[in-house]
Amino acid sequence: MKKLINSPGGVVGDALRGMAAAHPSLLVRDQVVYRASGPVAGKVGLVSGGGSGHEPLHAGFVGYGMLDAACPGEIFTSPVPDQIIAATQAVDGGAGVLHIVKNYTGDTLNFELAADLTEGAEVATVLVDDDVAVQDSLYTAGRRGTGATLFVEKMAGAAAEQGTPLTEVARVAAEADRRSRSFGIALTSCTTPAAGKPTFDLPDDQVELGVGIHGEPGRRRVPHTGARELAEVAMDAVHGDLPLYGDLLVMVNGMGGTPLIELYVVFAEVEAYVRAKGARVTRSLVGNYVTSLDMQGFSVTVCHLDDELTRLWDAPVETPGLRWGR
Amino acid sequence: MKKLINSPGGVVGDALRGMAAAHPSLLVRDQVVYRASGPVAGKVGLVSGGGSGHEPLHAGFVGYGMLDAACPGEIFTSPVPDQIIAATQAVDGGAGVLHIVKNYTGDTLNFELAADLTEGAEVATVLVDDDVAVQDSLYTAGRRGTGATLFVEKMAGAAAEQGTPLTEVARVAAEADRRSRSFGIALTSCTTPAAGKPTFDLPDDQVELGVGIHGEPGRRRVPHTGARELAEVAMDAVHGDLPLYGDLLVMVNGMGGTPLIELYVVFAEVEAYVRAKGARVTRSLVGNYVTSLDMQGFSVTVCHLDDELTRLWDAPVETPGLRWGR
Amino acid sequence: MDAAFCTAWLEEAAGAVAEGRERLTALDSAIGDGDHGANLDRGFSEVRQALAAGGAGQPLTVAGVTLIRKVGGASGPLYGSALRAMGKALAEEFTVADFAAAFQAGVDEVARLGKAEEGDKTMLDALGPAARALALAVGEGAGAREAFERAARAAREGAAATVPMVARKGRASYLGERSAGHEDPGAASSAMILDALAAVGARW
Amino acid sequence: MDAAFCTAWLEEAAGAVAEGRERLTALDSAIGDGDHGANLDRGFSEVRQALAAGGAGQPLTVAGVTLIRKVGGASGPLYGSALRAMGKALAEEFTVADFAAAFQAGVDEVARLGKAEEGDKTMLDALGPAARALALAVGEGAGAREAFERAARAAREGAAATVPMVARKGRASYLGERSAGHEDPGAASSAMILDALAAVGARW
Ligand SMILES: Nc1ncnc2c1ncn2[C@@H]1O[C@H](COP(=O)(O)OP(=O)(O)O)[C@@H](O)[C@H]1O
Ligand SMILES: Nc1ncnc2c1ncn2[C@@H]1O[C@H](COP(=O)(O)OP(=O)(O)O)[C@@H](O)[C@H]1O
Ligand SMILES: [Mg+2]
Ligand SMILES: [Mg+2]
Ligand SMILES: [Mg+2]
Ligand SMILES: [Mg+2]
Repeated sequence: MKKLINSPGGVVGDALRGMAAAHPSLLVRDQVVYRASGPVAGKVGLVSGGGSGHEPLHAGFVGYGMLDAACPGEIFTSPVPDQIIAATQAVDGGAGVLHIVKNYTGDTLNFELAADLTEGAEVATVLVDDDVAVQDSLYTAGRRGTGATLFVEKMAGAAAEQGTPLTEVARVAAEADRRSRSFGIALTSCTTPAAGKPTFDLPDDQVELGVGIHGEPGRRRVPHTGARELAEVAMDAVHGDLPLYGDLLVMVNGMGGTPLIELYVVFAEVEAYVRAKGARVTRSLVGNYVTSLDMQGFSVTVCHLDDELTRLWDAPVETPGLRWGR
Repeated sequence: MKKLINSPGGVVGDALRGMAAAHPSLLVRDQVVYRASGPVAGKVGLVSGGGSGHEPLHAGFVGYGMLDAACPGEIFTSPVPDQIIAATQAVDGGAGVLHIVKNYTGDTLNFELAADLTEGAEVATVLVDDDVAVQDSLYTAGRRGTGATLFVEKMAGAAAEQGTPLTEVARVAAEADRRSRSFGIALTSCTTPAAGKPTFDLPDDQVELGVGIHGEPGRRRVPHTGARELAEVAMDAVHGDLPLYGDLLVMVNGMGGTPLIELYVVFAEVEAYVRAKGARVTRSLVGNYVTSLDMQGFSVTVCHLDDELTRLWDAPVETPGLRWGR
Repeated sequence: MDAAFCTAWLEEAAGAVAEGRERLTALDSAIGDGDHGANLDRGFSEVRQALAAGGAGQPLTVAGVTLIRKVGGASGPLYGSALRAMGKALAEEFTVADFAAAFQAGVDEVARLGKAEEGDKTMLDALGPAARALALAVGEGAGAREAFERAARAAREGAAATVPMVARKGRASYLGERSAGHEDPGAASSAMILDALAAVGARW
Repeated sequence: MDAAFCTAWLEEAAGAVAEGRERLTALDSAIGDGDHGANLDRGFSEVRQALAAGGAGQPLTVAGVTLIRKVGGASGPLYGSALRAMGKALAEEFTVADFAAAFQAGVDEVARLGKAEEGDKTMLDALGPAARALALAVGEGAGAREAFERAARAAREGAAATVPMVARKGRASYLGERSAGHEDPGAASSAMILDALAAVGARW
C-alpha cells in the first residue's frame, strides 16, 4: 500500500488541516467543519456527517447553499455524538437544524444519540437510503445511503438558504431521497490506511456489482465486459426499482480512483440508456463526488426531478466540492 | 487492466460523446470541443489541446473565462494539425487566436504546422514549460508543460474575456508561465488502454520523482516515506528553481487515481512549507485537474502572483472543470 | 464484587481487543468495512485512559460513555450503551446475581438500539447466549468463576454459530447470501470480551 | 522506378510497423509514453487506406500528408514531413540516385523540424546513417537492391547505437541519464521502415 499520508491514524486530522488551509471559507474545530462565516440567523441549519474516505462528501459540501457543518468520523467510521452535538448547537440560527443521515447502523445510532442529547436546538432528521443493491425491508437494515446524499444536501441546502422553515426543509430533503436511486460497481477494492491491504480481492477479469461506499463487497461478481455492459447493469437495477420517465438528474460518480475520462465514457452509455427508455437527462454531474478512498469503479444516481427540485438544484451553491451561480 | 471503456481505440471518442451529453454548454465536432455558444465577436479566441488522458485538461476548461476550443488527441498523443486548424478558424472572432501549447515535441510540431496552415486568423502562441524536473537548456527539448497550463488557460482566458487584444493576452499567458513552476511524484504507473499494462513497474515501497503527465518514468526512485517528505521533495525542487516569496497560487494536483483526502494531506504539508519560507498561499486549488489516466501521485504547481494575475485568477469562470463567479 | 472488579475486567478486555485487533479487522473486511478492530482498539484505549484518569462513577458507566463518545461506527454506541446500562444497574457492591441481571440489561439495550434480535448475525448472537448462560449458572448456584466461564463458553459458541447465518442487520446484511460462511466481527469481539470476564473471574 | 515502387514500399512498411507494433510500444514505454507503436500503426493503416482510395499525387506525398494529418504526436509530423519532402523531390520516373537524394531531403526535413542532430537519440540516428549509406552505395554504382540493403543495414546499426546514448530530444530526454540503456523507439521504427525498403528492393 502506498498512500499520500503521514500515518494511518492521522489521515483525517491531517486532511482537515489541509482543507482548512485550502478553503478560507471553512472553519475546522474539534473535527467538525463549519462555514467560517458562522450560523445564519433565521436560517435552518444543515448538519451532515459520516465516516471519512468519501471526499468531497461531506466536508467539501459545507458552504452557501448546502451544509452548515459536516462531522467527519474516522475512515469509514461514523462520527461520535459529541461532534454532532457541537455542530448542531453551533449552526442553529434559531430556526432549528436538519440532520442529513445516510442509512447505516452506525450513522443512525450516533445521530440519534446526538439528537437526543442536543439541548436548545430543534432537530429534524432525514435518512438517505437510495442504494437499490440493498433490499429495503422491515427485516433488514434497509437500503444504504450513497450518492443521493449529495442531492439531498444540495436541494435541502437551497431550500434552507431561501428561508424555508424546518419542517419544509425536512420535507424537501425526504422528497429528494424518495425520488432517488443508486447502484454502484467496483473494478477494484479500496485499501483503508488502517488495514494497509485491499478489503477484498477481485480477480483482474471480474467486477463486483452492487457495492456500497465503504469498501464492503457487493452482491455478486461477474466478468468485466465493458463500460456499456456495466452501465446497463447499473441502470437496469435502478430502472427495475423505480422506472425511468420524465426529467432526470443523473450523476455518474467515481469511486475515487477512477479517472474522469472513464466516467465520461460511462455517462455516454447511461445517457443513451435513459433516452432509450423515453426519459431525459435534464441535469447531470460527472466526477468523483461520493467516493470510497482509492477504489476504482463508479455509481449511478438518478433523481426524478419535478419543478421544485429542479429549481433547488439550480439554485446558487458555493462549496469546495460543488459551485455554481456565485 | 480493468477500465471503464468499451475498446482501447474508442476511448477518446466515447468520452467526448459523454462530455457533450453531460455539458450542454459544449459542442463536440470532429474531435474538437467548442463552446456551444460559438465564437465571441471581438474577443481573442483561445485554443489549446494535447493528448487525452489528462482530464479535465483541456476539454473540461472550455467555457466562459477560459478556452474557446480544445483539441484532444488520442491518449497521450498530441492532436493533429487538422483539428487545430479547424478549431482556430472556428473560434476566431476577428481579434485573432492564441494557441496555448504545452512544451512537448509532438505538441509544438503539430501546433506549428497548424499555425502555418491556418488561413484567415491571426495566431499567436504561448509555450507552457513549468516542470522543474526537466532541465531547461538549449541542448534539450526544454522543460515540459504540466500543471501551469491550467493557470495560463485561466488567466489568459480572463484577459481575453475582458476584451484585451491578442498581443496583450499572449503577454499575460507568457507571464503566467514565466512565474510558474511544477514538480510531480508518482506512487504508481498509469496504464494506457492501448498497452493494457503499467508503463513502468514501481516496487511497493518506492516512488518515482519528477514524473511528467504521460506516464513516462521520472528522474529517480526513492523509498516512500510519507506525505510530508514527498511534499518537501517537490517543494525543494520548486523553491530551488524559483525561490518562494510573497503571494502564491498553489495547486496540489492529483494524477487521476489519488483520492481527494490524500491531496488535502499533501496540501497541508505544502502550505506549511510555504509558510516556513516566509511566503504565503493566497490562492489555491486541490484536486485532480491535470492528470495521467489512473496514475496515483500528485504534482505541485506554484505561481508567483502579482496584482494583475490575482485579478485574472479571481475573474469569473464557467467551465465543466473550473467554475466560480457565475 | 465491586468497582475494582469492573476495572480489572475492562483492562483485561482492552488487552484482549488489542491482541485480537487484526482478527477483528480481517473478519470485518470479509463482510463489513474492515474497521471493527481499529474501532474497538481505539475505544478501549480511550477507556483505559479514562479509567487511569480516575474520574468518578462506576467504571462500566465511565467505559460506556467513553465508547459512545469516542468510537463512532455501529459498535461504539452499541457496546457503549450496553456498558453504561450495566454500570447504572450495579450498586457499589454487588453479587454475581446482580452482575448477571445487569449484564442482561446491557444486552437488552443492544437489542433495543440496534433493533436486532438473535439470528440476525450480530454481537447479539454472542451476548444473548452469554446472558442466558450467566443467569442459568447463577440460578444453579455457581460462583463467579464458574458462572463467567460458562458465559464465555456460550459467547464463543454463539459467535461460532454466526458463521452460517445470513446477516439481517449491520453492514454485513448488504451482502445478502454472501454474508454466510463468515463469523460476525461483533460476535467475535463479544466473545473476546466475555473471555476477558472469565479470565478476571478466574483470578478474583 | 516509379510510383508503383513507392506504393510497394509503403505497403511493406505498413506491414512491418503492424508486426513490430508491440516492440515499438515496449521501447516507448521504457523511455517515453508507450504510444509509438499505436501511433505508427494507426498512421500506416491510414496510409494504406489513402493509397487504396487511389487519390492523385506521388504516393510518398500522399503518405506524408496522411501521417501529418492523422497521427499526431512527435513521430506523425516528423515522418509525415519527411515522406512529403521525399515525394515532392521525386519526378514521375526516377533512378536510385534520385531516390537517394530525395531520401536525404526527407531526413533533412526531420532534422530541421525536430531541431535535432545525430547523437540526440532520435530517429535521426537511424535515418542519417541510412541516407549516407544510400548515397555512398549509389556513388559506388550499386544497384537498387544492394543500395537499399546497405541503407537498411546502416539504419539497423544506427538504431542499435542509440542504446547507450543519453537522449537530448523528445520525451526520452526527460529521463536524463536514465534514458541510456534503451533503444530509441523512433530509431527502431526507422530501421523497420528501411528494412521494408530493402525487402521491396530485393524483389523489384
Ligand atoms: N443493528 C445492530 N444490532 C446489533 N449489532 C449490530 C448492529 N449493526 C451492527 N452490529 C454489530 O456491529 C458490528 C460492526 O461493528 P463496527 O465494524 O465497529 O461498525 P460499522 O459496522 O459501523 O463499521 C457487527 O459485526 C455487528 O456485530
Ligand atoms: N525533436 C525530435 N527530432 C527527431 N526525432 C524526434 C524528436 N522528438 C522525438 N523524436 C522521435 O519520435 C519518437 C517518439 O515518437 P512517438 O512516441 O510516436 O511520439 P511522442 O513522443 O509524441 O509520444 C522518438 O523515439 C524519437 O525517435
Ligand atoms: Mg465502519
Ligand atoms: Mg505520445
Ligand atoms: Mg466495520
Ligand atoms: Mg510516444
